[in-house]
Amino acid sequence: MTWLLDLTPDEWNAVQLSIKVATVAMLFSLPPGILIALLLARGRFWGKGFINGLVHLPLVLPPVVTGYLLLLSFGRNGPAGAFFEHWFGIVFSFRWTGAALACGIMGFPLMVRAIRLSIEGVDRKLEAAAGTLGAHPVLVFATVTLPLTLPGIIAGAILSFAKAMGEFGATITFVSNIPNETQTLPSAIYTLTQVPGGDAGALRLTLISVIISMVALIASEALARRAGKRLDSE
Amino acid sequence: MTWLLDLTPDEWNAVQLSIKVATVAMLFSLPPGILIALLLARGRFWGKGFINGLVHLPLVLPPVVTGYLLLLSFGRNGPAGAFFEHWFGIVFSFRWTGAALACGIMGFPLMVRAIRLSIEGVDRKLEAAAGTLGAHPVLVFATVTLPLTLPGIIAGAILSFAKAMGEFGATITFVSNIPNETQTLPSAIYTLTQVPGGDAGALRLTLISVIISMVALIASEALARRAGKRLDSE
Amino acid sequence: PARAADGDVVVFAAASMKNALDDVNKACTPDGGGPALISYAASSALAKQIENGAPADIFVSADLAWMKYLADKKLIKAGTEVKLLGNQIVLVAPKDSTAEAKIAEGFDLAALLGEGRLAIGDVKAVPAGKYGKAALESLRIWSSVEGKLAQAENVRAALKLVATGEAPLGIVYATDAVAEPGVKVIGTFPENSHPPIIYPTAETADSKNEQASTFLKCMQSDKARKLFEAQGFTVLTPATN
Amino acid sequence: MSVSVQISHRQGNFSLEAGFMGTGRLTALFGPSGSGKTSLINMIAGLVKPDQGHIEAEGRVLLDTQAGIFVPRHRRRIGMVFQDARLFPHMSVKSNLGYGRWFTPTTERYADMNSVVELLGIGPLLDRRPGKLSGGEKQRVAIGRALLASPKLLLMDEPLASLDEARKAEILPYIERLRDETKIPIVYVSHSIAEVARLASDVVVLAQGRVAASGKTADIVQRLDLLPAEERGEGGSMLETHVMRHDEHYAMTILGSPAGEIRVPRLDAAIGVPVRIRIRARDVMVATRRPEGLSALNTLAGTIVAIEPEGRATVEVRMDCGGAPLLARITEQSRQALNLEPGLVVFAIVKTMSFDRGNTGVRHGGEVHL
Amino acid sequence: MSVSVQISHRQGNFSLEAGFMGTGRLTALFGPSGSGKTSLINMIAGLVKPDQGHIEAEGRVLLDTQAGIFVPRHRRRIGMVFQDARLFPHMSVKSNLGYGRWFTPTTERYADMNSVVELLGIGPLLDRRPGKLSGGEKQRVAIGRALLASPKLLLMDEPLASLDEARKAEILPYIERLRDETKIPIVYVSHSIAEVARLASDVVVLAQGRVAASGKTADIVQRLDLLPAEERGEGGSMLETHVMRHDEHYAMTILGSPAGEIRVPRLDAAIGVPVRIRIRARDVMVATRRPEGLSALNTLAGTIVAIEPEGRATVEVRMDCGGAPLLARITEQSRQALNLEPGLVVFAIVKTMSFDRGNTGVRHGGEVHL
Ligand SMILES: Nc1ncnc2c1ncn2[C@@H]1O[C@H](COP(=O)(O)OP(=O)(O)OP(=O)(O)O)[C@@H](O)[C@H]1O
Ligand SMILES: Nc1ncnc2c1ncn2[C@@H]1O[C@H](COP(=O)(O)OP(=O)(O)OP(=O)(O)O)[C@@H](O)[C@H]1O
Ligand SMILES: [Mg+2]
Ligand SMILES: [Mg+2]
Repeated sequence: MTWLLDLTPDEWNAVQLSIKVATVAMLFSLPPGILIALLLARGRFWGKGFINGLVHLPLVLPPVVTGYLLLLSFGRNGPAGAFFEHWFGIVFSFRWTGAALACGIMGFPLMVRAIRLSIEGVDRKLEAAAGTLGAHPVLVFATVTLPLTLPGIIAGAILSFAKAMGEFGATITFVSNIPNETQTLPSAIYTLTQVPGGDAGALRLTLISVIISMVALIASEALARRAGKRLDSE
Repeated sequence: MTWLLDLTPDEWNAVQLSIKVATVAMLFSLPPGILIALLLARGRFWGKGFINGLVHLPLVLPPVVTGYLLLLSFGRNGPAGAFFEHWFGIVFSFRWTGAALACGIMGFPLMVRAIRLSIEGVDRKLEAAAGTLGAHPVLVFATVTLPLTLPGIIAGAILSFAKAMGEFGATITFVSNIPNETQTLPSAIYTLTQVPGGDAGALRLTLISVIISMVALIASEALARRAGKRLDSE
Repeated sequence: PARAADGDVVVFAAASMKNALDDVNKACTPDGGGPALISYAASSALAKQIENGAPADIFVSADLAWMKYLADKKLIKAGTEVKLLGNQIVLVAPKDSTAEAKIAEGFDLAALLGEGRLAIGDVKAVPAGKYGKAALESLRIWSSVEGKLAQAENVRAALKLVATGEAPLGIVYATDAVAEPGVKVIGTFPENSHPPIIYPTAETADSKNEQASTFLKCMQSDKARKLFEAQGFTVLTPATN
Repeated sequence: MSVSVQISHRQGNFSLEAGFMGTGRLTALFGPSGSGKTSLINMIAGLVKPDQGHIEAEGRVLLDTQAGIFVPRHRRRIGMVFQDARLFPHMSVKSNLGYGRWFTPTTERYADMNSVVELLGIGPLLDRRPGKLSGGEKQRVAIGRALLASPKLLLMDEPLASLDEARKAEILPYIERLRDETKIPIVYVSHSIAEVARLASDVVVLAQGRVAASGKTADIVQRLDLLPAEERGEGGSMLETHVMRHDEHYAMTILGSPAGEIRVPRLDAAIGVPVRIRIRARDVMVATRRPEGLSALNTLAGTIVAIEPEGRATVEVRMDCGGAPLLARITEQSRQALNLEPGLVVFAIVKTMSFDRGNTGVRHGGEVHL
Repeated sequence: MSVSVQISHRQGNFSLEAGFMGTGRLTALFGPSGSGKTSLINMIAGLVKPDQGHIEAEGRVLLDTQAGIFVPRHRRRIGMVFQDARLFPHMSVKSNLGYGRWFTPTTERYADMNSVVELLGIGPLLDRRPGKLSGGEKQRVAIGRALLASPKLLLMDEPLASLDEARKAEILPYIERLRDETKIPIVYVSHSIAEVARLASDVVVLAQGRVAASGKTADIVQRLDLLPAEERGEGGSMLETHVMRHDEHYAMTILGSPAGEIRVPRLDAAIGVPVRIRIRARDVMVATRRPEGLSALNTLAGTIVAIEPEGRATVEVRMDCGGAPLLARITEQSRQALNLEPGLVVFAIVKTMSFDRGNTGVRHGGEVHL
């Protein structure tokens, strides 16, 4: 095990950064992910197809293209970038926040799909029952739909996290590969594969990344099992 | 529109190849995808966690790493490659089949998750009912579980297809970028983004790729709606 | 505002230079302007990032084209561009290969390949691929192997194709071939068969960091020269002090 | 204390054109499978928006398609017991029960968790998930959940169908108390004449989406022709009586009625309390002379008003006993043997045992403490 | 023609320790909500594997935990009607009905689609999806689905609970024919004594997971103490009779029994066919002299065997009428008034109208053509 954990400070930073980026990407995409999934599952409005397409875009586009589009729109000179900096004081360009944004967006279609599938599986008769008991639609959603969607939310979250642990094309294109700020594990791995003799190092970092993801995966499965057990045989 | 469709023969080939690769990747991952999803959703066996981890691996690993692993195992000298060539006469290395394999594997976790979520949502009481009516478990699966899982299968298929339309890292690493054989749209787009001044061409191909995916997406939504309508208000 | 860590010099460098540049960075610390923060990625990505306001002080490109791309947009500090390093391209084969070749005009590369493919960086996008194509053209064998290429995303991937035996031959940088135990060099392309392989470097126009020029200088120093040469590069700048 | 419904709606091949005014406290919807009972109740609850219609409960307009009024379901303050229980699978029984309370203003809560739980016998189930309950247990929890929302209108869709008689007998009095002591109107779907006769003040008979008959329970229950053939034995007359005295020795209660005194098993009701009794037509014998040496205790003198043949074997004898209508169902053979004709003075004989709990409904009054 | 079950199983806090031998054609499982009826039936169907037990049907061992035998559900050839209908939501009603046929060898199919559809009145629903059916419609389709699998053992879990009386009355004879003409044993869960008495050859009374009583229906139905208080009026005696002749003029059938002749509404059965009748205890009057001028047609002479008090108000009078046991439920007051004592010769009086369709069960014979 020592060889596995015998990391340079930069590598350590990359590990920590990756966990941070993946966690933030996952957490921050959850609320919009749930919202969009709900819209797509239940909504009937003009432009639904467009939103659906937009959500899937990061899946379809080569990551480099996504990264480049992010650079153009969320970069220092991009309109979205200026907007966020002005109104929220959030800067994405060449910051770890940008890496999180890129990872979140790359994992977004996966998350939305999982949650949407789960929402579509919820028995609307239960929602009707909650409505007759006096719960406002928003509360019906929070107390009935959402808990019953939990398996999908957990699946979506873990997909988003795992994707973030592996995402590299969009990230490196958008926020580059600056140690300690935007150099996530996959970026570090990429760099190592680009130089002679880097394979062992790349392998080591890959293993670390896999281990982190597997721990997250196992945790998510346990969570989902608990959520599922509660519905058992109903 | 003319500028959009005014493609060089190589680009046309890339478009056709991409559709072929994505379709084959999707179709061929469906049976194992359904099987693995079933195992993960229902099975209780030793090593389930391992299989689950394995399925998620392509999501976690940087695509380059996945491509490299494919090269090692399914390449001309890899054990799996030799096996397939010997027993089935299928060669992956530098063939479009290899591109399809890479795309299928990259999309596999997405497909499995969607199908698994849907399987977990199926009311097992219905399966019990089918069993009492004399249906063998395999037939119960085919006549009850599978149809009820349709929304998930459609979602999984479209995710796999879309992913294949955008996948490039693992493909190019595994089977290179041979025009007319393994140069899919994303590979072509990538090449263009690497040349100063190639942006316009990249944009054009990206648009084509997006259009193809959106058509597939819309078709899948329509299919899913039909499948869903049949269960309406139950 | 997006400057990384307080006042460190930020270098955007082609990924293939990581080994050498990491060593140089150490050597240039503390009195050579280091330690610099070095972001390694594809030259294309780095150039576009600089175009979009990346906080880079120094750009090290793997070819002249992306440097020119920035220079044309006035994003390079005038007069700071230096042609720093040079390299060679070689023909490699898997280490247990029996293939032999004498690289000269018209040599029968196609026959050497047989049914196999020639691994090479993308001939339109990857610098090593572009040089390789130029060399094959000037040796008048391009047309005979054009259909037998396996173009890779980058030169490292091409090398891997050869190392795993997937491709019987490949064209890669000498620097890469040296360190890969899975391949052996069976010939070097003559210098005059392709445009000179040059890694240019320059300060960006937006750089405000005074240490940047110090670091740039340090990259051209003797101690740096040794480190670059140890990785197989040829240093193009004249020796200083 | 009123519900008024007027609906016109199509779903698939089924068209529902129904309306009724429930001016009493409990309106029963009665009708064969597929006649539109659940559909109607869903519209009252706001789960289905009818093509056209007007629904009013207790003076509140819940729906008026012409005026464009549609009060959303969560503001209707309705307690609905679904035909399928529809418990929340992710909550414990306890949370299911408490769900509606969250949305009820504290001042308007009248249902108490403990007494409802005790009444329904679901105390041991509180920590369970609905998935692990038996069919009847689920239904009981569903009833509790609706009650505990302290609704202003209670809709019950065959709430007792999956319960055994003992359980039914326990819950029925509770529904009676709800009906009488709280002032919530109840709309109650049932297949059982016995339940309807006991509970309902008004009955609406549905058939194929249309109202076949509606009115006061006593009137409807007498009209045996409205009932399906198999249920006619269950039909009969309703007598409004009051408690005259109790006979503690024999554990009986003597009810006063226009037809005379009627002895029933001891009721738990004070002197003077109104009691409604149902006398099934098939439980009534007719005699031309006052019988002797017979175990039946209730003999009511009356005059035959009408005799209606019903099939070849059976006739219905309508009597007037001191102003109260009474219905007997006897064989044609007996009619001929006894020479029964309208105008004849006869004795109606009813066993005390016919008045089991299912057939006596005590009318409660005053404020309720559930 | 037999089912034998011996089970020991725990689920949560509930332990089921039950066993019975159903040697007759239809075994009824009777018991309050939560007593374990569904659990037991699930084990017979192979849906739940009990901790320990042995189940045999028609000589086939379906389960023997000791011998390690567990026949999987799909090889048990069982038709199960679930308490919740469990229709396949993705199939039309027609496909639901036809589902089991696929898995039945052609030679063993005895149920015919058309006649089942007609019987259940689901013809107009065939192209619908289950999601768009009413509660009762769903249940009818579920019954049809189980029948059409041509099972060798039919398990029915409260199949008629959500049906109206008219529908019930239509389906009950069909179940009788199934019971008598096909040789499939039936296990039938019900809350209704009337259903049980009419259909069952054997009754198993469950209470809290234990068998409280089991035996021939006639024996169990007489033991009023086994019934919940509210159901005792429904209890009574079962008489095995046969058709003696028909009285076409009055549309009656005269049944011969050890107790004497009994007149019931015209039955559709040939002379000599055995008919089982249930005489509810509360429908029987006792007289000390043969009554005259009374509409009741059936007067059976007998001797009082025993008088059992039941509460303070009520007594049960057990009579022997020519060898046939007869049970009457009368008030203590009447008993004292008439001086009833064991040994006294009395007349039991039963109205013909008490024998409605719910209380007469014709025993069919021969081969069935459904
Ligand atoms: N999965 C389970 N885990 C624990 N307890 C259970 C489970 N399923 C049922 N029970 C309990 O077992 C008992 C018997 O349930 P069962 O469904 O057999 O009752 P039942 O006799 O069919 O009742 P009903 O007439 O209400 O349908 C009930 O008390 C129920 O709460
Ligand atoms: N969503 C729907 N689309 C089309 N027809 C429907 C739909 N829901 C119900 N129906 C039909 O409307 C009719 C009335 O249904 P409803 O559920 O109101 O009956 P019900 O009186 O409650 O019957 P039950 O006593 O069987 O529950 C039925 O014939 C049913 O098939
Ligand atoms: Mg209904
Ligand atoms: Mg049950």
